[in-house]
Amino acid sequence: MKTPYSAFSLLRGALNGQKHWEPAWRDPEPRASYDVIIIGGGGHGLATAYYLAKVHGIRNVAVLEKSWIGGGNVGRNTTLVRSNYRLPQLHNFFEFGLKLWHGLSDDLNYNVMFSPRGAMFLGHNDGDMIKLAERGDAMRCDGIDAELLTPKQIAKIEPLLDLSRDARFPIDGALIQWRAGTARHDAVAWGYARAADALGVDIIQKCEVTGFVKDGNRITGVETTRGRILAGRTGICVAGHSGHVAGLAGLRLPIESQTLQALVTEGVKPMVQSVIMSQSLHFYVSQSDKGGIVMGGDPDNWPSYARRGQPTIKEHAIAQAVTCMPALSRLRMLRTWSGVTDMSFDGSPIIGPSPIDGLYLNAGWCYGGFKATPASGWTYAHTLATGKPHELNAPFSLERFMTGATIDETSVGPFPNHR
Amino acid sequence: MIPPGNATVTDTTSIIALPAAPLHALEIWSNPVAVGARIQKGLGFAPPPLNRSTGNTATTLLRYEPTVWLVEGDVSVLADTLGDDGGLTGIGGGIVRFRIAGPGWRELLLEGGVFDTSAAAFPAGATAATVIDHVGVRLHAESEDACVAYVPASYAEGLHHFWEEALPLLGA
Amino acid sequence: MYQITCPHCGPRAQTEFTYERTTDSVVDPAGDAQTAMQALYTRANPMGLDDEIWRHTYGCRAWMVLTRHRVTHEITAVKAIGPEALP
Amino acid sequence: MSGPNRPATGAETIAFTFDGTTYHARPGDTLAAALLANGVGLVARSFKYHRPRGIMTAGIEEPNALVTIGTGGRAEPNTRATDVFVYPGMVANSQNRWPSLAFDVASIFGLAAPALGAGFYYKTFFGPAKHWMLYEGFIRRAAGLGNAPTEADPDNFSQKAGFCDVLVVGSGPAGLKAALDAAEAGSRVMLVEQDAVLGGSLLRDPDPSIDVAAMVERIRALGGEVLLRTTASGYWDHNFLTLTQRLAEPGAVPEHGFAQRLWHVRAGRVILATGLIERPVPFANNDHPGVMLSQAVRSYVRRWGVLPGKRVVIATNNDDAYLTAEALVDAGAEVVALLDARASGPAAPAGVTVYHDARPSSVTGRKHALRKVTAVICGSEQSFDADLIAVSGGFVPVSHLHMQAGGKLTWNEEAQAFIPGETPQACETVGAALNPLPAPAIAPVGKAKKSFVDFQNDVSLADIDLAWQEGYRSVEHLKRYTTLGMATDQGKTSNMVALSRLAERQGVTVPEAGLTTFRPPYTPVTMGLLAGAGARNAGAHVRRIPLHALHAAHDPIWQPLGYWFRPRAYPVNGESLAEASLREARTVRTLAGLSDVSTLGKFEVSGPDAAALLELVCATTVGKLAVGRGRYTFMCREDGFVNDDGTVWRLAENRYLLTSSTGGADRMAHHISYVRNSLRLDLKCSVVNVQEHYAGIALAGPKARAILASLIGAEPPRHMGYAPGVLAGVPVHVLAASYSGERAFEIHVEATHAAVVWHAIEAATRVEGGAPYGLEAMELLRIEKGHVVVGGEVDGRSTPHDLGLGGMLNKAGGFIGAAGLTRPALSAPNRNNLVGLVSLDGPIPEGGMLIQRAGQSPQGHVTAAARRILEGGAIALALLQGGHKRHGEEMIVTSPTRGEKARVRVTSPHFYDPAGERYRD
Repeated sequence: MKTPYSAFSLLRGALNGQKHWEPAWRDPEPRASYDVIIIGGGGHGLATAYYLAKVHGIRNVAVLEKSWIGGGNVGRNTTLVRSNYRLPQLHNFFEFGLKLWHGLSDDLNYNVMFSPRGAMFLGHNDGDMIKLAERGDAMRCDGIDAELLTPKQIAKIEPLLDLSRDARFPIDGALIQWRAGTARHDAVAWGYARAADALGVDIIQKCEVTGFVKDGNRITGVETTRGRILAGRTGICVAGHSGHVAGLAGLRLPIESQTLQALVTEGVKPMVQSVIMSQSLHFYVSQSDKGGIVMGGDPDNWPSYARRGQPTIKEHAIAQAVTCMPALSRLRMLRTWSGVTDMSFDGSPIIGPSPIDGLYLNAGWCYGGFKATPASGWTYAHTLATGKPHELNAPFSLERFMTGATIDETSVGPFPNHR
Repeated sequence: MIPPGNATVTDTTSIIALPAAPLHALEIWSNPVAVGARIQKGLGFAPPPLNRSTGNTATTLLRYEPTVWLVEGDVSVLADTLGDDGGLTGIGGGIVRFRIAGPGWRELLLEGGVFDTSAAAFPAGATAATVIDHVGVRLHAESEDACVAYVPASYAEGLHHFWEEALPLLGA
Repeated sequence: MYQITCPHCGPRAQTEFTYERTTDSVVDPAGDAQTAMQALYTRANPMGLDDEIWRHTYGCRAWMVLTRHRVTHEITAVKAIGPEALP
Repeated sequence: MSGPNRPATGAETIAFTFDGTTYHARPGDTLAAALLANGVGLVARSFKYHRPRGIMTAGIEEPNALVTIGTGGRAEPNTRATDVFVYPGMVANSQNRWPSLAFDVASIFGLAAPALGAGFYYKTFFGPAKHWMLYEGFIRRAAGLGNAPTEADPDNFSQKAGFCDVLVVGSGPAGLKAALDAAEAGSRVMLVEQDAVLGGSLLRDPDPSIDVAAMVERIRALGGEVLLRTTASGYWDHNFLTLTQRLAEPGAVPEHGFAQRLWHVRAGRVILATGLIERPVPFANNDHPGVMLSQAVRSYVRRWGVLPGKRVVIATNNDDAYLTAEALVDAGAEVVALLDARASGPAAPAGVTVYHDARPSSVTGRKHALRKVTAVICGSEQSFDADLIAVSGGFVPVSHLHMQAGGKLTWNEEAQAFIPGETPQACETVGAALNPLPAPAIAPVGKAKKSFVDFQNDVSLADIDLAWQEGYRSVEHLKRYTTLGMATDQGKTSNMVALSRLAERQGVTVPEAGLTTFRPPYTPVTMGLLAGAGARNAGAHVRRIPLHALHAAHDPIWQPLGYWFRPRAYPVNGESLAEASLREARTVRTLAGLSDVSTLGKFEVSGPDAAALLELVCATTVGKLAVGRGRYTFMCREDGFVNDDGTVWRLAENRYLLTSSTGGADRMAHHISYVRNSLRLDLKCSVVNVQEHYAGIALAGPKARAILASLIGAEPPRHMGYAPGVLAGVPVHVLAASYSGERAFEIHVEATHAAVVWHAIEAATRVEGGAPYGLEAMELLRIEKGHVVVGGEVDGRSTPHDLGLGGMLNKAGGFIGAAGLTRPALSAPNRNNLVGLVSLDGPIPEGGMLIQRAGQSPQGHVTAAARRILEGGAIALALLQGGHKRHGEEMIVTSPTRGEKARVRVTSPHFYDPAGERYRD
């Protein structure tokens, strides 16, 4: 067993130069076969492996990561955690995850720094306020916390917002979810990796899947850069690269990959308390524990895997953020990066069996995957363990696009770039 | 609306809102070569190629699109030449024309822009449609000293203010 | 920020253009429903070249097919689409 | 480092303040040069352990000397003292210390350092999330360096396009030559330099054979553009670069109101002449004030005539530091020792003792000034009294832009450095960056815990070792676990030192260990600059309707709708919004009212195939209309859901006018163009967007027909009829369309002549007791009539059948969306259907949830709520599961977020004149 993390063990380390800490995860050679293979060593893949081992007792599991764990979208997002969605299939799914978030650090014995500091949507006109009340009422009726705020209440939480009546986009109010907030993204990947490794899961880095092993209409394993590995069930879990990996199995998914840019400013003393988003504008802002303002906006609306954004798209989101919070103007952007988002054609994820036996899909997270990590891991583990979807991910089947049972939160329709 | 004729002159580069003029969209949807010839006979000049402009005292054709010309001035002759191969539609009510005149007009149009307005890339007589400060505009380099910008009316006041604010920066 | 060589206007900045869809996701309104839904809801989404329909929205408003690489962003071919036009 | 370090020469000086004390600088001084000249050693406190920090470098790579410059809305926190040029009255303040810079309470964290190694926070602070937030509060207050200003930024920022054949980055000898050669060859050249003076390394090591001024004059004469204080910060696709230019120093008042300019440059070719950054040397307390980079010391001596120290030790692994020794001796300082880690080196400079196989192990100081340097020479320790140590651990070629451009790096073993290699874009590197001096690796000898690698984030060699021990072995894991290279200098002085340590622990060569990713920007960029003028209008101008000025005269309540602003109501003598809109609605029901509908989407479609095109875009028939007739219509997306609606009118044999929603206008313009110019090239027709060409005036009410007849001198068209006319001498289109449920008309007139037409209609309407009405009254009218609105009932998730429009679908099919509608779920029994709700008690909350019993999951929601206009009672439109079959059922509308509730009965959505008698004359 690994030395458990605790304040006491840290103090003990102060005396021995921290020499007693073991590696957080092993670096094993891949075995010939496993009960379950998960393709993708990001947050969702590692969480799935952990819950397979912990909840279903299935430990003969391998997570295959083409480069280093946590290097994909889990390492590139803006760390928001919330469940304030309008449609019930979505807010019930994310609420299940939010409950897991609230106990995650203790469950993993790894502080993921989940900080429920509140996440609010600003409303800039009557239309926005009605939409926010509708979203909040839908959540409250399903037992999820949501509260409307007046401009005065907003000022107490975020005094630097421009609450003047002659602002270009006046702030009429907001809908806040106090139990929502942020978490340290790297710690989520590393926490799940350490806990899964401790239960016997093999985490195999520098191992890229280059093809599938097929036996009739059944997938029996994968070809990788470190040789062939067989498996009873294989779960794709590669977020932005879903289209590419599913393509190796001959599948054409209802997904196009888009670049989502994010940025962080130089660290400053606390100035933003909660997570600020907008019902009709396209930006979101929060402040990290190191003092950097973390910001993002809409994806670049054309397909790309390059993880390199188009600068003026980001400039438009910044313009809206600076208009709403003028104090941001003289801060400096320290770094900007991009994730690859697998934009599904109704904006909701796809978690369940694929049309090919033995192959399962976890994809279509668009720009909202980080907050779903625990719920995605739990439900995908259930699906891989039982072969059938959990009640929470049953609506998110691949077939829904052909049957017409699409779940379209932003009601944009089948083209993610037609925003 | 912008009262026509008001102009601010700053070190000789000025932005003047021009009075409304008859503007039409001329589109040829069939037999383009034949219609082109009929127009040449009717007006005495052939419809200009893309991103060029041609005209006489009564009518000027400015081409921004493959199958559509912006027509400034009289359209009666044109209407007779189209037959069933094309159509004319009035669009003047939705456009405000600004003449940007003086030595700094090429530099001013780079502000908030993405299109190269240097003399080499945008010579006198040329037309070009582009986006400036998030607004779709159509430009016509009338001469070395002036350019006319066709701005959607709803954005006219906002863009006029944007250009005015940027005037002091010319040559900075 | 790509430079896209519009067939009519020459090299222009990407902010004048809009991405519409891939050529294999064009839905023929006269076709059968099954083929239409396959076109609408399945994509290759390759990590390589694909044929895409774009429009020079803030320029000559014309449509075109770009053959574009989704990792390197290289544009290897541009083909105009549109009704017959006077040169 | 006490007392002035630059002899006064009586030349002109500039007064500025640092932490309230006034000092004097010389023109051309950076804040760092001026502070060093005035003997100020302590300038800042580090991020994690609040250790005292001085000035280490002379350039943008400075990790320590960060200050806040300026006051009020112009204050810029975290500004590098080495990257701001002093101007009269400049205000500079230290950061991240309480109560003062000299005595900072938080520096006690240093004592807990043994327990606070890399990643300690992952191993503790467990318990419920609320507990973590308690600890987090302390961490956040201690973290972060400067304070953000609280006031709005008074200045504006410019964004400008730039085009050139050759863009040269860096004005050192190589950059100047490249720019001049290109200009002489007739290319259009841009030369950018981040410093305030051209010359780059020449400012430190002058070369009389290079006449910088003459070269620049020639470049400019040939039409080249030379930009100072301009950084090439981002390299994007297809040789597109973003440059950030300071038009005024941080905190200074710009003369023309613009503080900075962002260039968006498309370059034919890019030449990177970005030079080198000197590499520090790890030893114990190497972050102490008085530890500086060797070339930086040489710059302060040669460029600014400042002696950063009087008794100097030099530590190096390469020949360059010998030049610093010479410069110091020339300037009258004493070089106590030159420690060369190598077995042998160049001849000792005059008056300097050189020690070989010598490397620094630690330094100590008193009252934040350096006192003693201890070194290990041929294996044994030796100490030297010194007030400055100038170090050089080799040189790192600046390859950030080359890497952003997608370039590759090659490893130079002799210089222990990565050199820019080939690149997929038209970009090459020239000058010093290609051939750094040989500089063998030095094994550090100081205590690992105190040997700092990332100075700003307090990351030591021990932290790197701990990360390796705990399995964080990829270079990206190392960076994120230790936060190495994540500070404001982004690892410019730390990445290579850390990489060498990691490679050593992994037992591989440095190139095999790999590098982290180079991300824009090269140096941090002001957010207001990226916002540009957009900060004033959030990147979106207000869109003015044609009659804006005329409405403004009535002083209406304005309603934002996208970027438009439209009159919401015209209150008179102190009416509230509700009172005004009810009066206006009653006036329309009983007399007549006029309203501005100019922002509707409008398209004039002409040609033989006009009807064929419209029957693709619209889901109803169109071709059946006779000339002079119109109809309501709606449009579907390809997935079958309704996403817009409007009316279509046959103006002439081959000319139709289509109207659509304000919110969907731009989307519809794009969609129709896609259908006409990409999908069906065979169609012979023209589609022209006339949204802004026509102003639209709605005239509605029982007296509307008579009022219009008097105005146009003819019998107005009957309901859903069209006729051209002349009103107040202006040609108009008269469409007999009704949204309010009354007999009504839309008068469309060329926008430039709209005012005279509005005035004529308003006057005639007022004679009959009518008045203008706004959007709020329009809502009351259309809800009572049961008309759907895009963005309300038309929510992008409803089918025509859901909205009660199934009967209008074009039976021949072939319209866009027909295929999508065949999917089974779109005709499932329990879909959300449009219904009406009549309240059995108070007002119905708009957006509220429809439930059968308390505590139940919602079965629908209210899309629009209003009151009956003439009689009392609250009504609403809603989408309800299986609603078409639930008329008469009693339900509850609940809004927990507003604490409102209402009992309702489900009805048809058409409350007012379902049969349409009001339309008949």
